[in-house]
Amino acid sequence: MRKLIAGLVLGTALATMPLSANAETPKNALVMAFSIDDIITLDPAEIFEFSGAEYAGNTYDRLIGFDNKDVSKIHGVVAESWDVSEDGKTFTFKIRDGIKFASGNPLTAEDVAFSLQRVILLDQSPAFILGQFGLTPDNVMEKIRMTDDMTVVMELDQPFAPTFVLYCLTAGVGAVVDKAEVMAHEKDGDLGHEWLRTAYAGSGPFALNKWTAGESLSLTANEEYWDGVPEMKRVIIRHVAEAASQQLLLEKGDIDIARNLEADQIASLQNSDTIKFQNQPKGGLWYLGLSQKNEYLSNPKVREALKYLVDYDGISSTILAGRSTVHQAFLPDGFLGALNDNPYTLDVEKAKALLAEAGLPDGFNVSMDTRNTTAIMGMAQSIQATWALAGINLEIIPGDGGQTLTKYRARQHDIYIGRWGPDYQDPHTNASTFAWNPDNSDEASAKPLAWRNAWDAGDLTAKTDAAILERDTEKRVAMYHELQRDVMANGPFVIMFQETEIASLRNNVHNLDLGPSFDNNYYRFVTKD
Amino acid sequence: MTQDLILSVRNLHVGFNTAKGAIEAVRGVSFDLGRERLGIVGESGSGKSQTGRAILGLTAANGHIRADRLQFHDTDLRNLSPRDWRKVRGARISMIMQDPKYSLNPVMTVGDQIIEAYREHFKVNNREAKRRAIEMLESVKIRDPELVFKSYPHEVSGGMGQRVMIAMMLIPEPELIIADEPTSALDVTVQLQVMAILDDLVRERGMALIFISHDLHLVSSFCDRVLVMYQGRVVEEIAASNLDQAQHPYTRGLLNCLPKMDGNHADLPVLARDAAWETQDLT
Amino acid sequence: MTQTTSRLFKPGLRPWLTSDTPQSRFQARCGRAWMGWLKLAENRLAMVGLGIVLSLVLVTLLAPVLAPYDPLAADLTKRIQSPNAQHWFGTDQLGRDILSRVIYGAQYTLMVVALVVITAAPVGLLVGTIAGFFGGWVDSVLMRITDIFLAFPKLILALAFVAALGPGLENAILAIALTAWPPYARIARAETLTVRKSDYIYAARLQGVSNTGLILGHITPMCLSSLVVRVTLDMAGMILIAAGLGFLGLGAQPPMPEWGAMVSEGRQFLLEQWWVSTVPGIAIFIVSLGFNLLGDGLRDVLDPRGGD
Amino acid sequence: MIEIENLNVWFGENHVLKDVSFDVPLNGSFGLVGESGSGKSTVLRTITGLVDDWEGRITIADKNLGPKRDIAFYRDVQMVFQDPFGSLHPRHTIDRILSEPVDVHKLGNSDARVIEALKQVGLDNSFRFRYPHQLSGGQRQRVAIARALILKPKILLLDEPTSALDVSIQAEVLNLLSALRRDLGLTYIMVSHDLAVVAHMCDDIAIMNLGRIVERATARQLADGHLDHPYSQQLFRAAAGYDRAIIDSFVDWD
Amino acid sequence: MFSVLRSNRDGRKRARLFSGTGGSFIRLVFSLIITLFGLLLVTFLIGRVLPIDPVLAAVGDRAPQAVYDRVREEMGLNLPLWQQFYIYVSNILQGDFGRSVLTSRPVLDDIKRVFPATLELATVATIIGVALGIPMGVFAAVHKGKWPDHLVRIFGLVGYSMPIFWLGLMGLMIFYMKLGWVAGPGRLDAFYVDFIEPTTGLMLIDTLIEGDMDLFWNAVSHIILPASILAYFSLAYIARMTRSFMLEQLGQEYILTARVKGISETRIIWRHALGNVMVPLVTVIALSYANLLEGSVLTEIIFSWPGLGQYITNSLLKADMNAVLGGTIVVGAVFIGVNLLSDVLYRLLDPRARR
Repeated sequence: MRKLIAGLVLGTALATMPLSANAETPKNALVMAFSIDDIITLDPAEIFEFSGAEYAGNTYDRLIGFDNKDVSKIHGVVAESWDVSEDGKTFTFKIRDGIKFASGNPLTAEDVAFSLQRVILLDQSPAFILGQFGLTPDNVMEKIRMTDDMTVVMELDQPFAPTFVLYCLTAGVGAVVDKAEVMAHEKDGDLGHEWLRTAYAGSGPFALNKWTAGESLSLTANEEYWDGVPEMKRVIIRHVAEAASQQLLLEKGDIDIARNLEADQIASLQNSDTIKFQNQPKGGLWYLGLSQKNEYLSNPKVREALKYLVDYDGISSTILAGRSTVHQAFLPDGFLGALNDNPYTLDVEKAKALLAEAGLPDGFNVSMDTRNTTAIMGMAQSIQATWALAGINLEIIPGDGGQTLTKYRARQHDIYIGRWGPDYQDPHTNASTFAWNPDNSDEASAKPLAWRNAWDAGDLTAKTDAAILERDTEKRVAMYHELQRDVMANGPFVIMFQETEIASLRNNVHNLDLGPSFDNNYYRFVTKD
Repeated sequence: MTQDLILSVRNLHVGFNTAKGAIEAVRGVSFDLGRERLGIVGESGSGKSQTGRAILGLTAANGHIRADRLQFHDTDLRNLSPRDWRKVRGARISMIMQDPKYSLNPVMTVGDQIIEAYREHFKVNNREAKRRAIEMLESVKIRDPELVFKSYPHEVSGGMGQRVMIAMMLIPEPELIIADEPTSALDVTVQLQVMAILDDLVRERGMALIFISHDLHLVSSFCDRVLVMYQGRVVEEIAASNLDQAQHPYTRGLLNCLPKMDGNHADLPVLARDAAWETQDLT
Repeated sequence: MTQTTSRLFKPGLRPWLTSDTPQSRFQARCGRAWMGWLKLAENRLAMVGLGIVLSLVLVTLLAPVLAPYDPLAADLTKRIQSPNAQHWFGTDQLGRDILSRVIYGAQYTLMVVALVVITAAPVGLLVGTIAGFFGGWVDSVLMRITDIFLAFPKLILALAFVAALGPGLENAILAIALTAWPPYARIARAETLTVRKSDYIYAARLQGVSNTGLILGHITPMCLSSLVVRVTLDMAGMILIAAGLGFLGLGAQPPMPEWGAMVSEGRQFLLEQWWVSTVPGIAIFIVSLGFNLLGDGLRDVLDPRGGD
Repeated sequence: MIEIENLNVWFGENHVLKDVSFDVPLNGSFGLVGESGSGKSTVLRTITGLVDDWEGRITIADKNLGPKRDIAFYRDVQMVFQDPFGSLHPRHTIDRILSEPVDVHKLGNSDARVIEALKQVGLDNSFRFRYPHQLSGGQRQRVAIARALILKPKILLLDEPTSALDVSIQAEVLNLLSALRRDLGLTYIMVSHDLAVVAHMCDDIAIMNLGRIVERATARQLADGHLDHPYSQQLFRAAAGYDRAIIDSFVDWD
Repeated sequence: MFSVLRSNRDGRKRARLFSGTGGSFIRLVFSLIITLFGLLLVTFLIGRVLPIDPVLAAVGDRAPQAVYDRVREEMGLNLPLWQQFYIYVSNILQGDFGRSVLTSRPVLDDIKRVFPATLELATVATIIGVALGIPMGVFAAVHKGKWPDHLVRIFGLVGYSMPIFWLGLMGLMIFYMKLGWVAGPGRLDAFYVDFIEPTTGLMLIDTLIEGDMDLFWNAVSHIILPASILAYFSLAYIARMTRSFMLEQLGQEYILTARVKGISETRIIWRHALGNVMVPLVTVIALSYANLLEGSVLTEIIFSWPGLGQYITNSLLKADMNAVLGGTIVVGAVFIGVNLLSDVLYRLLDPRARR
């Protein structure tokens, strides 16, 4: 009994005592709340997830980079310079001297060649980015080779536009891994893949300290980084799933940056004197995919009507406030050839007229697979409400990401509301999915978004293929403009918004470098007062 | 027999508030008790147990006691504080309950329960208390007191349990023992053995005893004096030896309706109840 | 007028109900119910609970009359307004009136409760009484199955079920029922075990009553009271699990104004625009409280032992 | 009418009945006396088929009993239990309790039969729709007897039918049972711990101890105290009431 | 007339085989195995009917078809169902729970990491729940029908009736944000996350092992709020059950005996009655503990508590079936283990249940 009372007293004491220490993160460490439970691997040859890519972007050096402020400015990173052969099929890279891996090994052409070959040989999800150049596991050892300690040569099967090739090398597959370190952990000829999934062998501004899946990721600064040592000696990324929890942590000062605040939370913090925001338009597009297997949606008039039935401005200024801009073409702003005119606005009368033309004056019933996140649900419900004005009865089928996506990929949806993020910085990445569908049968081997929505893209497929071979940039831009206009008018996509990332920062945090894609958000320049 | 008066009860009423209205379980019971064995007999619902409990102030929470006089030696048992009650209970008045299966705490050893009863009233150390407890177990004729001391209630038989109960209730040497149907859960031979033990101990220590039972036969053969209760009232008071001369038709009826071992299979005389018994005063 | 009716009512019905010598089966049953009601009516908290539950039914029935707005009418220009004269409980993220949504949401809450009760309770009762009555291998098999479901993480089982059938209120209800029956089976079995050996079951068996007759006519009524009590107490839990599934996005589908989903949708505004999430939260709380109070009162009436 | 030969019963490891044999003639009344644990109730439970693990021979009305009792068996043999509080279903009205056996055996005309059975045990029609808790102990035991009688059985097994009742009520119930046997020509086996009750009710008596019948006696022999076995003698002496002198001679029999 | 002697001796022998202590142990183990196997089978089947593509979880949305097909084959999903189950069970028997798709690690390692978090939270919550629930239940029972009873009842019912996510967020807002009494989401301040090398995985113990009192208090201040909120639920349940058990015990004869002995009411309540109440209460506490050990998904999400509940839920939603199966087996085993433990405790507390 006495113990019980003691326990009681202790319990009450604990419950009422101010236990939390003064919340203030150390000056030389960056603490960030971020939804990182999508990371399933740390091997740059396999990483294809948003936060995984951000990790790789900060810990590995890539062959080529671009300026976050102006994507058209491409520069070398590991490659000091490059040459393109006359016929446009051979690229020769000169490797930068003086880069060191975290292991202490110097970075050489051997590592670069190995890294690129490894991507093809492992054949994981992102391998296709290099595979587009005709590289296969069978030929890659001869197509990519080092000619001397500091030179790597890459041979392509067609004379692709150089910008296309270089942009592809700015992606995660262009990351250079430490061959000696990786091969030391090779098992059963897996090129160290099994090991690297949870380990690190890079030369970037930060090195991996520890990854606890679904929990935290911590990095330490590379004190010998060739391009300037980061001021933050440690970066700690904590997985915080609940946005409200992120907000609390940020307001309280337990973290420096919150990455996943929702629009309304941001709105409510606009007047805060301790928190500021940093916006960066991203390549992600919010769109509706309209399955052409659906009898109503396959009607071009209906598709057009639906494009007039979204409250673009309303959603973007409320539900997605600050987190998006209206954008209706399949190339996001900032991409080569991106089209920025947005012809569609909410116009119920026009939509009704189009529906009447389509023989559906009273509307119809249709369902939409909807991922159950706040933003998507909000958009879906707004769309549901505006479509109802034209008599279209939209049933929202909510589901988890995995679920809705499974259905989408199996072409079992009517409408899918989703986000598409480009894989690399070249326009082909989106053209090849929105405007390209070589085989519209259920058994097709290539399954771009056009295929998922059962849309026969017709001659757009050929036009897309032609665009990557056009070496004249201006002509190439014109080709993409045409593709975008065509898809905008006829495609089975209601492209609505371009994503803007908003990071919420404590006032004393500066110089977070957010890039146009999820793999170029850099921590290396961050400073704190 | 009533040379020195121990307990005096006058016009005792015990009532209960229940969902179905107020019930009077005891209605004006009066008696005096000396160093003797007094039997209270009655059928179920006659108020005999409630009379016993009222003396110990153990009437249930929804009940209330009223009496002109409820005097135990110099202590007025009406309106005692809980503190004062604790000095009376166990130490001066004690009670033996019906079924040891339910009236002993199942999760405490027999020894602990006896020691607890002793140490509540005597400031002695544990070893001394244990010695006394073992002694007491011996005196209720338990053959292996050490073993029983360490046993839990479910490990001893009904007869043994009731002996434990007696030991526990007698160890603080109270002056008055109330035995409420102490043997009705036991087989007949065991029942008599337990009563013999109680009898011996009470005699040796000069204690007074109130023996409450439904068994007129048993009570009359055991006690000195008998109160017969009916519907909350005492209808007859009689010396046990004179039971066969009982006057009240109720008492006589009770005696008559018992089956006898006379080989006679004829119908038993049935008690014919008279409404007047419920109000008539004891003459 | 009320006076006359009550005067007519009182001398006529009360003695009939409280009669110690009822003249028909119907009267006996009514009398029994009346006594139970009197006992329940004494418990003021239970009456509060009953009042809440009845209000829930009433609100469900009268939703179209009571609700000031269309619960589905979104208007982005009016989003997240704090409580005001036009919108007593404010508006949500799509500018819908929260009061109207809460009123319309009552029916889903009632539906959750009713459907779970009519699915889980009979299943648990049947499994438990059969297992307890027959014992032996029947008991072993049924109790192993019960154990498997009990040992399953409840929310996981519900989640898996909802994930398999697709999200939606009906499936969420089924999933809850699926996780709710094992405890009932346990209770019914325990009750059956104590009842099974009793003399009146033995007596009925000696009358030649069949096993089915024993289970349905003799054992089940004895299990019913503890089950009713437990079910009533569980209702709050069911509403909360349904809300929890709603929170995970697997319960009711938008724009259905289910309370759990509403709390869930509004939680991102909880820190600043508290009412969006709190109003349906309070509604859940009040109804759960109502069922709990009623269950507590019923326990006192039906289950004098008070234990579980 | 009833013949029992070398009945042995086991409860798991416990051998609770050892070679019990007796017989009861038609319209006879047989008493089994013993203290708790003597096995007297087990005899009745075995006859009614509640005990699985037994061997020996039980013959009722010239029919050998097998492992299972069929429904017809219960038309012939009925039982009255010790505790009238426990043997009536607390949630059933008297009407339901009495009409159920009529319905089960499809005898029909249940209303008349219920009224008749109530009348037989001296209860009027006003009891019909009450619940057991609204009845006194004696009234309940009458209902229990009425339930046993409603199938018009030939044999009634009585398991301490009055030990939970006050003596005045006991007398009424015993009288009722005697009258019923007389009027309906029933055969009784009665189990009791009370020597006087058995002596009053039965013609033949067996005294049981630790699963065995230690002595057989007639009611006359019992009345005269003609008992041979020391256990029965002790039981007989104990029944005479409290006598301090005799008690010390008691021996423990377990 | 022929007479048949009935003999049932064989049946008796059979009965004896299972009646001993050994028999009941064998039966217990057997039923445990059956239960676990059933759990496995049900989980496995759920995994197969789930309309989520497990391959997708591994390769991501944008993987080319060829990669998708290869991974599908690697995962053994092209085999017939029974074969997949057979492979899975035989792997488990060899202690191999497979690899989680989501974390690229062996499931067993993941569980070793997430289970202690849940264990710690559930244990602290149960301790709080018991420490407050029992006295409250006793208090209510002793004052049955009076205001303390109503107060405890209402307090308990409020706990029963509150959506936990709402309570959790509100708790954070008030105690963390506004009052600053406790620390926020997570098991430690974010900055400390990799300061502690998990030895036991229990933060409160690991920090003590490291001897870092600052970190220990940090861990305490993190666990206290989620544990209290979970505790509120078990507290409500425990208080309620304590009350009704207590009322039952207070009506028993032995309480009267104790009063007759002149024992103080305090001792009667806390020693005599509570001693008996603890017997059935152990089962109640064990059950609520077992339920907490399943991992409270919602609490874990709101408090960013990397526990088992969240792990299994996430795995399930991403069709990471190895992880779900492994987690379910652990939960099932824990559930069964806690029940066994309560059985043992029951025997310890109730002399009648001892042999």
